[in-house]
Amino acid sequence: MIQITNDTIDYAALTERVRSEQAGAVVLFLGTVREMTDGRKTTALDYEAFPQMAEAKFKELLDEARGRWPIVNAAIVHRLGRLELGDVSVAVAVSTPHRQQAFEAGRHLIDRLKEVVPIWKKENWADGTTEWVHPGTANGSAECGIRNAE
Amino acid sequence: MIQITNDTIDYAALTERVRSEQAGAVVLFLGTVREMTDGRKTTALDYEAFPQMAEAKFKELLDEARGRWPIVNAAIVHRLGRLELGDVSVAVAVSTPHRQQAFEAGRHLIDRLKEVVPIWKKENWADGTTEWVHPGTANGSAECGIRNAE
Amino acid sequence: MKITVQLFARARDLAGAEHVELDVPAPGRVADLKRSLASRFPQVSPLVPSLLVAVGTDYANDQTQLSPDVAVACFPPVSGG
Amino acid sequence: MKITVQLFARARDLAGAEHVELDVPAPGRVADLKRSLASRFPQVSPLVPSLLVAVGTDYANDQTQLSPDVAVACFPPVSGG
Repeated sequence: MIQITNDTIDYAALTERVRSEQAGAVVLFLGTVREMTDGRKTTALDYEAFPQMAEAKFKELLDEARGRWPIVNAAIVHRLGRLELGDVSVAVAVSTPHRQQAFEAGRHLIDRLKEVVPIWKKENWADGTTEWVHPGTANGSAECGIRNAE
Repeated sequence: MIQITNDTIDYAALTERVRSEQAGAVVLFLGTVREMTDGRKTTALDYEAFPQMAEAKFKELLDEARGRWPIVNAAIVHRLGRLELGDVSVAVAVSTPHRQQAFEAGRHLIDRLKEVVPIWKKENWADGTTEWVHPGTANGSAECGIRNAE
Repeated sequence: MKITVQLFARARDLAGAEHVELDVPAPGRVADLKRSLASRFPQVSPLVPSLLVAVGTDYANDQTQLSPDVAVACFPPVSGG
Repeated sequence: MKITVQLFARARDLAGAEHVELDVPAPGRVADLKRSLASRFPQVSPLVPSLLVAVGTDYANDQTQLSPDVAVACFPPVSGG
């Protein structure tokens, strides 16, 4: 299951969907909006996507993961729009027969998501400034790659 | 938060408790009762504990994890009694600033739990036999160490 | 040939438009498109070395051939999650 | 000295009792307790090499000293989760 939504992510419903009698393990990852980053204070994040491509990439990531681990069920939901502190920006859930597989697959999915899925976040700093987070670019947000909603 | 319970584990409530504006990541692990293991069919698992010691060990594990990762919040709930296929036997939730920490701490907690916390499960095989799972012991359940509710 | 390009995030904000029409010498490649974007929108040019280009819903590289009928998108490094 | 030992899981099922009172020569250690358990309940003896012993809520080893006033528990390898 893949979803891009403007609504609150119902991660419990997501987890129920991936649970299975064929699985002994479920790993759920949530990215949440963190207030402080390197001493700077965020008040909100704005997420936007290139939706058609993002969905295609989510599908590719799930296929890739299914090729590497014996995944019973997997799901990814990403939220867009204005997110406040503590809000869940992304949920990745995966079920597998054994726990090592679920941890590895879950971590792989979120790592790859952050590399290839066309979604971007914009910081709304407490000082009133805003800033797109584009890891590796030159104008001061290079260090943002591991920031915020992780 | 540490709990040993005979009731259904409310893992969504648990996850809400560990979520935090100080954290960018939450990892939730669920162990669930798996039907098939090496071609053998389970109908249910019975869990029992040495409760006082189990709680003490849960506390030690959380302290140990807090010493190794910058954990914002963490929680462990283990269920006892008769569990049916698909039921959640254990939930481990952890929140940290960054995702790598949450994956590592969550995995460490469940790995250590399975090594040191005095809780045992008994297989109720579909053929009507029952069998305590005691990893490393000689009488045929040695291979049970990675079985069942993972 | 004329290529319509969809921009996202800071690339869009700097260009001031979500869709821009660029002139690319036919037969054009992605590298030509980037040059055309940078010359048409100098304010975007600092982003160009790290700019990602998609043709349809797949990532393209500098050698990818373009044609007027494909959907092209340009955006800076992603930061979802 | 008499030591009351709480048993769990297959150790309890094999012994047929949740609490057993064992005679351990004073000053006794965990190793003495294990010998006493195996001789009193031969059916438990195959488990003894892998048996875990707790004094209070801490794991003990074969050299741990026992006294009649401590709570002692014996159980086979754990399998929670």
